[in-house]
Amino acid sequence: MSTAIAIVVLRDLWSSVILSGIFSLISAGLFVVMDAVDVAFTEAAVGAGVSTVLMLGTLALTDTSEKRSDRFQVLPLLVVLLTGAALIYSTLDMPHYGDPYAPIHLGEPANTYIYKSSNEIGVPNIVTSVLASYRGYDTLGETVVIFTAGIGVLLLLRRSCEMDQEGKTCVNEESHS
Amino acid sequence: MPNLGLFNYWVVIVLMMTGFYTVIARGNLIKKLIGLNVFQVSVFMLYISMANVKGGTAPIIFEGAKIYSNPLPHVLILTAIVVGVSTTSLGLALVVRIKEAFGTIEEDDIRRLEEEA
Amino acid sequence: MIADHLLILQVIVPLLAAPLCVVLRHRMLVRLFAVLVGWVVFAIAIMLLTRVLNAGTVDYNLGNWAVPWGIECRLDSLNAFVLLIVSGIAAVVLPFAPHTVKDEVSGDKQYLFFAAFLLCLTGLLGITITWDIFNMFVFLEISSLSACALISMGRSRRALTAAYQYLVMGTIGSTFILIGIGLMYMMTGTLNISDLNDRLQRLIIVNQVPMFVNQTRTVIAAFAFLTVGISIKLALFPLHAWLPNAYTFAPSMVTAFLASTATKVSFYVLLRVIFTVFGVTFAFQSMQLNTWLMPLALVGIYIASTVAIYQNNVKRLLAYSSVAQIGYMVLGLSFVSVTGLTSSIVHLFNHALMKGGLFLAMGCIMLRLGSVQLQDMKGLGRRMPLTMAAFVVGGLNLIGVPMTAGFISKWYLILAALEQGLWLVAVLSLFSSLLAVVYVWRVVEVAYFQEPERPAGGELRRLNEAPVSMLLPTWMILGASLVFGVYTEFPVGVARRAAEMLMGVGS
Amino acid sequence: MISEDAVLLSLGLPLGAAVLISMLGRWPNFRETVTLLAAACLFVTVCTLVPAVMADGRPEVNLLDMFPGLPVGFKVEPLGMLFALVASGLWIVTSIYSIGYMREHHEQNQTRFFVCFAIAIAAVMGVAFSRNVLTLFIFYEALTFSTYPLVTHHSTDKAKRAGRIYLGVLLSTSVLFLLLATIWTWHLTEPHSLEFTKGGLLSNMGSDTIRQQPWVVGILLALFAFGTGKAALMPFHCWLPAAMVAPTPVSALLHAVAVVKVGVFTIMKVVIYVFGIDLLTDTGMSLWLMYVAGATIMIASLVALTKDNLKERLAYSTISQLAYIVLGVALANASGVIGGGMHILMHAFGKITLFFCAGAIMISAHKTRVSELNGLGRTMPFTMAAFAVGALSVIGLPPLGGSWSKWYLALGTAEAGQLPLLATLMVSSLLSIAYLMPISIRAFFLEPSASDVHGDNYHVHTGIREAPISCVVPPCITALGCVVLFFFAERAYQLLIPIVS
Amino acid sequence: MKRHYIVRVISKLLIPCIFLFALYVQFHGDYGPGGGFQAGVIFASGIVLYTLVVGLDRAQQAFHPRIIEILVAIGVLIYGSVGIWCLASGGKFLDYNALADDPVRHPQHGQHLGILLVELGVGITVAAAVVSIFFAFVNRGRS
Repeated sequence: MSTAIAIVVLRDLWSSVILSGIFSLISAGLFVVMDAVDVAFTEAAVGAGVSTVLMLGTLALTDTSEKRSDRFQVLPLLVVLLTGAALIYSTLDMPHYGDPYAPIHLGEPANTYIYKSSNEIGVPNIVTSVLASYRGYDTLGETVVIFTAGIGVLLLLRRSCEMDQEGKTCVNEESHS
Repeated sequence: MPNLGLFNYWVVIVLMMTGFYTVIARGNLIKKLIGLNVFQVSVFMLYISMANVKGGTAPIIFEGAKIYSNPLPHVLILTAIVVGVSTTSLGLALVVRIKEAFGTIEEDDIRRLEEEA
Repeated sequence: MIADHLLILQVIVPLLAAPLCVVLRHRMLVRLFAVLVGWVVFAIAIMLLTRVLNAGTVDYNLGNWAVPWGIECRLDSLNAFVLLIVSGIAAVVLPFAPHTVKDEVSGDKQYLFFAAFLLCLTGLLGITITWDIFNMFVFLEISSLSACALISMGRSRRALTAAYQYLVMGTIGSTFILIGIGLMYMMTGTLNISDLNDRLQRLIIVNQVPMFVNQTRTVIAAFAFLTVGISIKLALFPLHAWLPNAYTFAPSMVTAFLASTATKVSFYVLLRVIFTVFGVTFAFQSMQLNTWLMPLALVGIYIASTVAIYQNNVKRLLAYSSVAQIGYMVLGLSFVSVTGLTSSIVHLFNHALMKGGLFLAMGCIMLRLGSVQLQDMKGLGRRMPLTMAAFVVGGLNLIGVPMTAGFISKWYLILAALEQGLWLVAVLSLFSSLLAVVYVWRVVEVAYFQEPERPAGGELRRLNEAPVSMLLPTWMILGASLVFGVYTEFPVGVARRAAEMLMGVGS
Repeated sequence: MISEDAVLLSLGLPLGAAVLISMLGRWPNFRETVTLLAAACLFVTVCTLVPAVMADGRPEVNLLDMFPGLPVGFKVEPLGMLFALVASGLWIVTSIYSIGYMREHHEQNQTRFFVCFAIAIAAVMGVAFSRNVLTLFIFYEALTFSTYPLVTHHSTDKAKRAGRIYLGVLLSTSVLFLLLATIWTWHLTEPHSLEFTKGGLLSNMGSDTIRQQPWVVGILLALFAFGTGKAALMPFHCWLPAAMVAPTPVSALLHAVAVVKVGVFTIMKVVIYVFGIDLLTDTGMSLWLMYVAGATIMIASLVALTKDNLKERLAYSTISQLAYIVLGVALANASGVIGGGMHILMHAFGKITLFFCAGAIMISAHKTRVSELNGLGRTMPFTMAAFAVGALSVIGLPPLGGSWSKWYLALGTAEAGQLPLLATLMVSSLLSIAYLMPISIRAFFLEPSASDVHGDNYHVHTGIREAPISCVVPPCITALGCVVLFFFAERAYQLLIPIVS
Repeated sequence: MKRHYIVRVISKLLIPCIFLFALYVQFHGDYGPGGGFQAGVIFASGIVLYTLVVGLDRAQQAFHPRIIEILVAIGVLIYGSVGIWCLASGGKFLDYNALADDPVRHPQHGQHLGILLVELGVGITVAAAVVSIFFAFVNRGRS
């Protein structure tokens, strides 16, 4: 949590990027504590790994320190406080942390996932079976998202200096105007 | 003190808002993305903590375990994480291009440049 | 055998077509392939709609897992209609693409461009057919990421910032939606839409007190987060900041496609969440949503139209008018009556047609003239007669002149207002259409009653009319808008059915 | 049945003509031939309908159902019959005139001009025959848009400004009030309907709201009356003087006959067939309309006195004359309505004559101001004679058509016991003498002003110098028409009687 | 990094292990934590490290961008075609039971097969996507 605060405060982008990496790592730890090993695994690999690497890569291409913006906006603060208030408000009727009688633990679909999946799917790791079979369609979507991101980045960053059929010369993105 | 059980949600919410604030208040494009990350990760925490059950174990079936935490949120969050990283990478790519086109990644400067253009 | 799986094929076909584009890579091949896919998807949509109209809703359990364990796709008269719009627009826009894409995206990237386009289509279709709220979120992300990539392909460097803005605001929106989903899931333990609706009315014990799920503060907050999140995606005033830039600087065809589909699908999601998930009683009696939406819509209509009047970039002008038109749809919704919903659903359809057509016309002008600034369009009526004629038709649609589709929407909107006895609203919304007259007529006057000033000394560069492959789609869409302005049985009929279904009356 | 086809034909002819004209743009002579032929055929077609209507037949055609239970279609009834006759008949004369005029003036975009003209006529026919308010509204708007290019024809800044006013006033009134009123009527009727029904739609099928709150009728009437901006009822009259920048044939046919008459015609149709005279007399909700009309009559006449520009003076006289018709309707009694109906006919002939002459003067003597007309009667005897006749008819002196309609109107006011309005009619007739007669007097009895003697128009002394024949014959014909109508007014009366009985 | 021998040697030793671990995660996902996605990321990180060590050019020789790009597509295609295969073999979309030789008595076989393939698809896409994104960034930085 202090990390998060630090991220906001810090102006040097290098350290805030590293910090966000650490933040992901910590949260991964928290996930383990909360019995979400797969998520923790992923978060560690992605948050601490991929994102950080990419961000560092970006920093290498852009500025490394943030300009001090003297303007202090009230509006964002208000929005944030409002949203936070709404969330706190929402918690008041929530089932407590780890409460086994919470709606999501009672009844379907959770129980089937837990007790039937082993013979419906025959895979010990329930997460995997839910991920790949019960909600396989979601995972397909997820894969497509990654694919989209890949395409998007290529569209944006790949240099294209090949001659077109129309004989148009090298299209440099720098020549934006 | 019934609300003790909600304490960890509140922590999550505070985290969320920190991220959210960074997104909408900071002028630096990269910083915005970092904030977005924090925001999303804390939303993930919300999901994961709702999945947890007292005395439960990770939802991997093995002998001697009776109570498992709810696997569904885990799955959802796995997907959400992927979505998050995709967004981040695309955003970063955009930042790089913006830097090339405008020579800065500060919102104010860019806005000024656009007004001139 | 295919017939049973049409519903899922609707999404899978473009979904698999996108990676195939990447594998194919060859420019012409990809273009043809994309067009082909577009029309196949359209055909599927038509078949599905006919089936829904004849045989009622169509269900599809993915992986053959029963609800609530698996993900379900369901098609009723509402989303079948939306499906038709989205796929239809895509089918018309794709043949339009090559000429414009040619001078906006460099040759060796076009296959990526088309792949992204197909992905965007996939996302929108996926959102439309799915009956699982989290799945909706996933496809929402697919569409918005690909849309962001497409927008950033615009010529001007401002396209980049526009795309960034779109990405950030869009992600905030979807994260809000994610929070909303989470809170709702927390209280109900399910993600399937009809299941949610059912469980929201159950009793549960909260802090040792029994109460209905949809009375818990958690669900109320969930409702708020979902509404706000979707409104961002919908560019509902005052959350529309991302839209004008995105539409102005995106490549022509992308603008045409997004303008006539993306916001429509978001509006569909709004309808679905409000009416099918939470239900009329909760949304409008407990939450009083309409008391929020109606003023917002009206203010949005007026401010957006007024801003539109002062734009000199016609694309931006149209973008602001889009914001205003979204206001009309939301206004229709906020009447909470069958007629009101009919009006907004019909307008959803008509506006897709007219805005699509208008932006395609802009594309033609952009191609030939190289600019869509008002002062460059002097005398264009004589230089590009067909294109400008198309623009006029679209403009008349926007104004809502009789015998155009726009008139039908207006008619039902006013009728709905009168049914509710909301005089002021009726008069205001009529008056706002006069603003549309102003901003459309500015363009018409410049194009028809002003002589293009010749460049100093040099002779006026003569323009030839846009290529057929672009004029044809433009006129197809606008022709449709004229036809449906006269033969209204189809759109109005379907819309009314959908509206009755949402309000839970009649069939 | 034959008359159904005739109805469709009377719309199809002008439209077909428009298409042909736009294609024949390169060969002016063919183009003009098409116009003339179309006009002639149209008139004949409309005439074939007369017997059927006289025999209480109501030929009707449906084009399509725009909304469930709300068709777009046509149904000929006496009032519309009369109006269609006037418009189509005068189209022939006008097209002869406009051909000469446009060529003499070497106008630009003549093709566009004739195309729009034909479309406008088609729209007028649509209005005249429309079977319900929706159809009427559709063609009303069509007329607005098709005449816009005619107003901005010269595409000078002045013309464009005029066009803006024209479009602005007509569109905003129609969209804000007329459309609202239409939808409201649809909403108020049980079962929903917009059909023009004998005796009044609202009084037959109006839901309880009507009976419980008569003020609704008042508001609705106001919406309709002000919604038809084309009726140039004050304060929504300013578009008409503005529209005078258009070429004279346009002012002649459209802004003295077709467009403005469409306005008053709409009001008449609505009052007679939507409200029903009885409903209005019972609720007395049309009283205010009488006074608005009366005020318009007076004010417009007074303004006309002050105008020196000939066409503008005529425009204001048109405004006041239109108010006569509205007044007749608002009186909501037989004589009033009949008088109004006849005035559509009579005033049409009179006023178009005046405009023709104005145009002719503009062509040959290049004069647009009243003060320049001294002694013109010597050089342009036929034109000025026709002018005099038309003027007298508009004033309403026997033996000219105008006298009948005024007579019935006066009768109507008397029956309604509205003596102040009766006085208004009298006074305004005097005023009309005051603003029309001087023109003839100057032309015939005054010496040409000195400037002309030495000016370039030396022809003042060189005997007769008329405008081209095709610009002189039409005014003479219409002037003759004024005389003839005095003796055949009976026919019109017979035609109109059914709508009030 | 051409001159830091220690780093190079160590990473040379490390990289194969990383790939091995990635494969383990990929195919052991059914039993322990992990699965296609994590495996993909790890695999990609291996390649990233390799790139850092040997430099971009040699890395791109080893893993040609075009190949990677196609692999991104292939992954999705695998996933989708599994679904289509289910359709073809008479089930619903992604209904793995239909893949089993004997759907009635041993649907698990089908499920196993399906999940395996699907995870493979995910793995390939993720790995390829991450790598190509990384390459894109680095390329941009160089020229």
